[in-house]
Amino acid sequence: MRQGRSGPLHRDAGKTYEANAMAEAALKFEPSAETASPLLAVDNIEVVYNDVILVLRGLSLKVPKGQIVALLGSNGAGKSTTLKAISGLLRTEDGEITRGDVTFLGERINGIEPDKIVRRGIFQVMEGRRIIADMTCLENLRLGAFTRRDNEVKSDIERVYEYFPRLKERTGLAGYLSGGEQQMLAIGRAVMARPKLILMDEPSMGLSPLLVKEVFAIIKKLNEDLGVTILLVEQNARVALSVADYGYIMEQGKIVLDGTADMLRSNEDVKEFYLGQGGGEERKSFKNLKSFKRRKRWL
Amino acid sequence: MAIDTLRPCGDYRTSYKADQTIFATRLTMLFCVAGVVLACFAPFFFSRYILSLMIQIGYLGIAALGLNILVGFSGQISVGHAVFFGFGGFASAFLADKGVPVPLAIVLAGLWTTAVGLLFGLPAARVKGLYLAIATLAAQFILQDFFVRAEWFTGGTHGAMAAPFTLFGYDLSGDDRYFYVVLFFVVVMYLGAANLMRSRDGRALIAVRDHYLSAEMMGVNLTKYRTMAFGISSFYAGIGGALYAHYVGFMSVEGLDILFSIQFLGMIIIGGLGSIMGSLMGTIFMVLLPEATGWLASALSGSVIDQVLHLKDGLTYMREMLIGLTIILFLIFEPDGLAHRWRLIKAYWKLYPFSY
Amino acid sequence: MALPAASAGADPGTAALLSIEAISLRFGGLKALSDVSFHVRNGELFSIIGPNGAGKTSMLNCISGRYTPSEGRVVFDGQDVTRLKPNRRAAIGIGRTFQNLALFSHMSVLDNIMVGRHHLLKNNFLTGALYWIGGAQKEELEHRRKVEEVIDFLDIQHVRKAAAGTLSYGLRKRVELARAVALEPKLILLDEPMAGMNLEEKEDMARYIVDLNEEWGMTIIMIEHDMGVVMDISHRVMVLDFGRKLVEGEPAEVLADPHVRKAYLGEDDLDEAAPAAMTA
Amino acid sequence: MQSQLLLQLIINGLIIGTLYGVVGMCFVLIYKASQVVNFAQGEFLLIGAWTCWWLLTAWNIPFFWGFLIAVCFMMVFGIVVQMVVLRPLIGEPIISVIMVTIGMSIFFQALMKWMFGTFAQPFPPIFSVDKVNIMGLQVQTAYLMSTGVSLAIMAGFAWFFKYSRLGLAMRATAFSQQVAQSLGISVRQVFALSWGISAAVSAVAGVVVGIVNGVSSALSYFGIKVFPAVILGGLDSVFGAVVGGLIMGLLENLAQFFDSQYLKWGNLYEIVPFYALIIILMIKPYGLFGTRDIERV
Amino acid sequence: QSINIGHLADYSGGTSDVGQPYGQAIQDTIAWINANGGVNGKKIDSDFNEYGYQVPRALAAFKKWVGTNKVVAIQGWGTADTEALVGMVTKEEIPYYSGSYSASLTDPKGKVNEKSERAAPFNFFYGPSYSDAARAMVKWAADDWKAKGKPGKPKWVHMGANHPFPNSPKAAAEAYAKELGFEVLDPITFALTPGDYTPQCLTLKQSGANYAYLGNTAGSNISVLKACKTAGVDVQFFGNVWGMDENAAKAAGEAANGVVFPVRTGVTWAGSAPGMATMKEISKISDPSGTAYRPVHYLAAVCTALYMKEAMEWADKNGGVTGVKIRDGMYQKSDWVPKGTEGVCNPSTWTATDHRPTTRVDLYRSVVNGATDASVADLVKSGVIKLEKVATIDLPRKTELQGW
Ligand SMILES: Nc1ncnc2c1ncn2[C@@H]1O[C@H](COP(=O)(O)OP(=O)(O)OP(=O)(O)O)[C@@H](O)[C@H]1O
Ligand SMILES: Nc1ncnc2c1ncn2[C@@H]1O[C@H](COP(=O)(O)OP(=O)(O)OP(=O)(O)O)[C@@H](O)[C@H]1O
Ligand SMILES: [Mg+2]
Ligand SMILES: [Mg+2]
Repeated sequence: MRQGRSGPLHRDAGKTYEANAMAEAALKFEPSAETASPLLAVDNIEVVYNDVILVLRGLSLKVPKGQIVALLGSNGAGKSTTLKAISGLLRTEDGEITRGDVTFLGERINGIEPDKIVRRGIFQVMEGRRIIADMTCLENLRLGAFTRRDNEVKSDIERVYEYFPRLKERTGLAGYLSGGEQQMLAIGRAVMARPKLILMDEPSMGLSPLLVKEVFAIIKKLNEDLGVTILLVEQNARVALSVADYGYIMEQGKIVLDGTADMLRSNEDVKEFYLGQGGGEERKSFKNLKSFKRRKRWL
Repeated sequence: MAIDTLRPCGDYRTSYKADQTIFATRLTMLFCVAGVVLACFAPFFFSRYILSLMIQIGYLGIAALGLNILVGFSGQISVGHAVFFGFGGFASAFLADKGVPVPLAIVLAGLWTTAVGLLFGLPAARVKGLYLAIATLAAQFILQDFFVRAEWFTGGTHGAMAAPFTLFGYDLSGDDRYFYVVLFFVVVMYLGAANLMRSRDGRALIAVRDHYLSAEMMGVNLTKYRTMAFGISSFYAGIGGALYAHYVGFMSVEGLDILFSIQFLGMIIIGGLGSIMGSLMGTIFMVLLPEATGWLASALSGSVIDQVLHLKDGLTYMREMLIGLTIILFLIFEPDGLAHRWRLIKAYWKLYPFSY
Repeated sequence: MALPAASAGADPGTAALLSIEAISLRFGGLKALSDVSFHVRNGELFSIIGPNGAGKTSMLNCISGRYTPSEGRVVFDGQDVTRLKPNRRAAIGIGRTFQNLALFSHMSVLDNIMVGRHHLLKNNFLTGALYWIGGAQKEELEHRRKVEEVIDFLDIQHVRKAAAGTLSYGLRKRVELARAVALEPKLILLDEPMAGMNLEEKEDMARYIVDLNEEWGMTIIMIEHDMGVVMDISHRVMVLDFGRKLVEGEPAEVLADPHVRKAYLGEDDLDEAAPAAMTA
Repeated sequence: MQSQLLLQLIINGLIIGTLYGVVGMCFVLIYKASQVVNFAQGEFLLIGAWTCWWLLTAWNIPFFWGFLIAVCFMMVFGIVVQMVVLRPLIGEPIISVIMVTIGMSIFFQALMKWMFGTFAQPFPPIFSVDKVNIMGLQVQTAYLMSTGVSLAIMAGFAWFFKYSRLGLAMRATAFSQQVAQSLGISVRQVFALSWGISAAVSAVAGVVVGIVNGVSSALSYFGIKVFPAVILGGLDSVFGAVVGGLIMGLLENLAQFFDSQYLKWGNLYEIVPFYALIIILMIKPYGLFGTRDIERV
Repeated sequence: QSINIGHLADYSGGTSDVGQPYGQAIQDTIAWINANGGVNGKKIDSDFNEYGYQVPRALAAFKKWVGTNKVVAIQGWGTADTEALVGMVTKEEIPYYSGSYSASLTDPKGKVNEKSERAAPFNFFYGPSYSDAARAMVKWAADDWKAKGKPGKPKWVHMGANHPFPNSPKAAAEAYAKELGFEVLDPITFALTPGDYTPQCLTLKQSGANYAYLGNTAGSNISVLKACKTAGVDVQFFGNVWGMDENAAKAAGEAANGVVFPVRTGVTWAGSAPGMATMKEISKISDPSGTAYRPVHYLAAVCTALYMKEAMEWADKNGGVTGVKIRDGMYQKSDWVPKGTEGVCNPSTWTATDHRPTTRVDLYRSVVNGATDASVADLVKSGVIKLEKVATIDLPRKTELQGW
């Protein structure tokens, strides 16, 4: 590849700061006791796209039952890939887990068809909403409950409408909903599925501030009311950490930092690079950024 | 990281010009040039049978490339390519009959076919996807019907004679000589397509395919490019058909049916949609497949297996089945076509011994 | 693309580059926009905010020609463009990015950006196919140079040969911006350019947008939900709600508007409504 | 005399039209679930027809049972084909899958010729009266049977897609296999189901055409004939397929009328449907009842 | 030492219903020749090529034969491949025996009259050309009309697809029909594939035609016959040589009753003639049990192959088995009947200026009485299906009628 000014994604191996590496070591947290019997455990997985592109390089994480775990990281770090590896949707994109295990409720689930994984209780809210454009909202919601055979579907639909009253008014095709409305619908679908674990890929993307708050409140509520465990991928680290119990930070296909939400929130690097509280508590203005910023890298 | 970004170490481009070449690497270019040079010597080494297969690959390959421009690059499926191929053949035969020198007739036939293609491409302004595909099915039947009716043009159901290819009085119609004619056209047409795809209009075609809404807002006139794709595609089909006509010396409606159109589709899908060299690879595959199964069948006939199982006629059917089966298996294992596999192999070797 | 003189940038000019005159847009029974008017001055960085489904994207679509308003006029650069086809609008200087990525996913990043220059290029299928003969090569290379400037500016050198579809979300957004910039538009429309980005990337993106506005002299209309960004970099803000214009004005005064708080930011948020609000 | 001819042609058009409609539905079914146009549809008809023929002639099974077994066999056959051939292709480019169906058509065409020979074979006499008079038109009993069966099948499909859970799942799968899977829909099952039903319904059509014209490989051309009908109605509309079929049947017959009485053009009946197709698509790019793509940016 | 020939056959394509028995017969005959002394002791080595009725594949086979196998003759097949190869076989000087009997192949010099389009000096076939057969049927129709003593002008209509094969004899038959006082109606088109042809039949009925010529191959003819029977059309149908045979009669059932069509051999498989012994022996090559019923095309193909064999024998004795010599061998005899086929292969004559093997046409009528749900062999044995000879028409061998 041509050598050029390096962007945030592809850094030259030589630029690793040793000092950082040492600081890192100090930052590692002891795994909490709860993770002993997690609902979901991802153990040292390696994921390859198209047989040649290595994206995840030995990633491990644990999601304890009943918790909200946040997975943070920059663009292209492989967050979505991680979720897809768990839900099995990877293979529909020519991706493959070449090493490592994903265990859910003590059973190995990698290699299982995605629909069977859903039946086992893992539901992914995909990046970019992916609602079914040529169906109505109601039909989309009903499909969310596809794997269910009980007769509480109706009341759950009402519950979704309670969460997102706006959806009830939209009777047309879901494809014509605005971006935010589609996001609500996507989350609503997850509610309908009543899974044990929801994998959420950037639920706040494209939502207005008010709705972001609402959505996260609902996520919290889902977690508290229904006891759903949630693995949350988010760019909006501040909000994510405010609802999460535990957090992981990943870079270039690896976990570089993890800890309880509180610990992460008080970590200086996280503060600077994910929460935007460089140095002091005051947020920097977007207007006056220097062209040459220092970039924090853990790798 | 996309596979396309892989480039061997030490291959630094120092100017934009060097970076905008048709060939991804110097090696690829060497391969292609060497291939053409080697091909020049083919008539000295190969039997007429092999040569005729190569000629067939040549003219079908040109037409297939045209279809790939339409289907692979601009994303509009056509199931009527054979009639444009046929139109080129008839037009060239017609023009040559009227006294136009054959080389010129071939080119004019291409242009004439372009005009017809543009006409049948008009629905593309409004109709999309499979709906458009079936609209091209209409072109298939309407033109087929036209061929048998337009006696003045095609000789009606009798068909038309096509004059042999001569250039400045030299007769270039035997396999060993006509081979060079076809080779010349193949090189020119393939270079043309490669150039097109790296310049403005080619990019616009692909843009329309990938995301026509945003293409439009980037200033690309959808109607123009959708229709134009039909024109260009027909031009290639026309040239291919004209080459065919002067090779065989005769042109008839028979054989220009939907099965032939579907074979063209087979070529580009197997070769790889949206790949220029893939069109040629797919053509090679589709031309050689029946031959190869034929060899297999004749090798089998009379063999022990044959005697034990009393295959006899079964063998000919098994051969057809094998053709079908090969297509099926091929696509199951290589749904993105030969060109894709080729790219992966290249990527693999570049990264060797680090396979990831 | 030669860097424009600095004089073009900095403070917003006074002439209206774009005037939206009483636009309404209907989809069947739904009124996505009702009677919205506003003006965007030359050199201005104008933001549109509003709850989801308020009609922000629809407004951009009316400007860029994807939708034709049922009533009202769109005047750009003194010309009524209400019924102009989108590709013509691109040619007269309106570029845009999309809320849901709309890259040409199988093309390389370079080619994606080159498509942005479509209307600036002159070679056609004939000269293109001949390439070396008809001057197409020369032209392509000239424009390639300009594209490289954009690539440099947006820091995407390392992926210029990658197929756009394989990039990560954030990079794709940046490539989209590059493609719009390559168009050399007078007005650039950005639909949630920072959605799905982390802080660091938002900072980068904000810097690009500010640079485009200040140094390249482009007029910008931006839709964005990140209040921090909107407050910091825009000159003026308009709020849409249920297809209607709620308020329009300086960022600070808009933010202080109680209706805006209620409809958009959430009432309880008074404490966080300081510039740092809702920033990730 | 002329008006009598016209009337008869219209009746015939309607009867043949329903047959087109049924075959059209087979396309729609597979298309709805997988966005694949099955080019081997004609061969499905053929296999169904041969199976029934074989049961009737080699085993002397009464028609009703032979017919039923053939339909069930085709259901299984469709599912097996789907499992063996199409399952590995889930998630691959649609066009490759379409090409695979073309490969299948080549394969089965040859296989059928090998198994049953190249000659057309007649069905043994099935109905005690082989034709019925409808307003002066003599109609084959088999066509009447097909019209009846078709109408029943059509009604069933309409219900299926509108109300059943699986119908919804099928539509979701058609929209995006990835999304469907993420919702817990087994794309394999949906495909198996649609191919199974489609093949079974094809068998019905195949047997009817076989009874009327004898069974031979050429019967598979019926598959291509219904393309325009399906497109006319809208690829993803069951109702559209039926209407498209009826229109095509009528058009062919009316074209024949005008051609023979006035125009003397020759084979108008063969190409008029295609002219009509282009005109209708220019006015309604998604056929008469097809849903238009949602295009939002 | 062996003689190389090529053999194109269609077992899997659009004309496989007749292509299969025809091709089988060629293979059987060659095997039989080889087993019985060959061509003056030389074996015929035939390269069999099943081309599925696809021109490109025929083309490839041809190139292989001229380039690699150095064949001296080709047993070809359909209209499409034959027409496409006319120029090439002429150039390569390889006799080409086709299953296509288009009259345009009968003019070796080209332009014998203004209607003959081109020269085909190396094309041969056995049997009356499509045009002559059709003329014979017109003649028969005229006689029939007279015999029945019906008033007025009889009406003739050509039916078939607008394609080279069905159209080949159209002009000839219509011209002749006009000459004999027929009213010639507008042709009725129907495709080459089976389908619903009720509309065509209703039109036919309404047009009041008395004699209808079906130009297509069997598959679609069956559909028309059946549809017309249902519609109650009362017309005398004629079939092309490839349009009617025992299998088609079986498939069409009683709808095929009464169809008149040309048969190229003196007898059918059920008939008896001295030459039938040879035929049965040849048939045993692929059917050792000797029970198979062979349709008319089988016999015709055997004759075709045997003419080629005897021409080769002449060539062998007169300077070597080359394409040109084989062609010359074809010109050596008149009223030629291959040895051992007496009463089966009809006397034929080829000359350097006229490749019409014969202008005498045997017309048969297919008789079907009863259900046809048994094997053809049984049906013929039980008399449910019969092919009765109805007339032998001798057409004048005029140059004006050659080549179209
Ligand atoms: N289908 C694919 N084929 C090839 N490469 C892919 C594919 N999908 C993702 N990648 C690559 O894998 C890497 C990780 O992508 P992923 O989508 O998981 O990132 P992410 O962390 O979710 O980023 P974002 O925050 O932008 O969504 C990226 O470099 C991307 O280019
Ligand atoms: N093509 C269309 N057909 C029907 N309704 C539409 C169409 N486009 C938009 N709408 C409707 O118009 C309203 C405004 O949509 P728009 O996309 O402009 O919202 P937005 O302000 O961009 O919201 P968001 O912030 O969620 O993206 C929505 O209710 C949407 O459902
Ligand atoms: Mg992601
Ligand atoms: Mg929007």
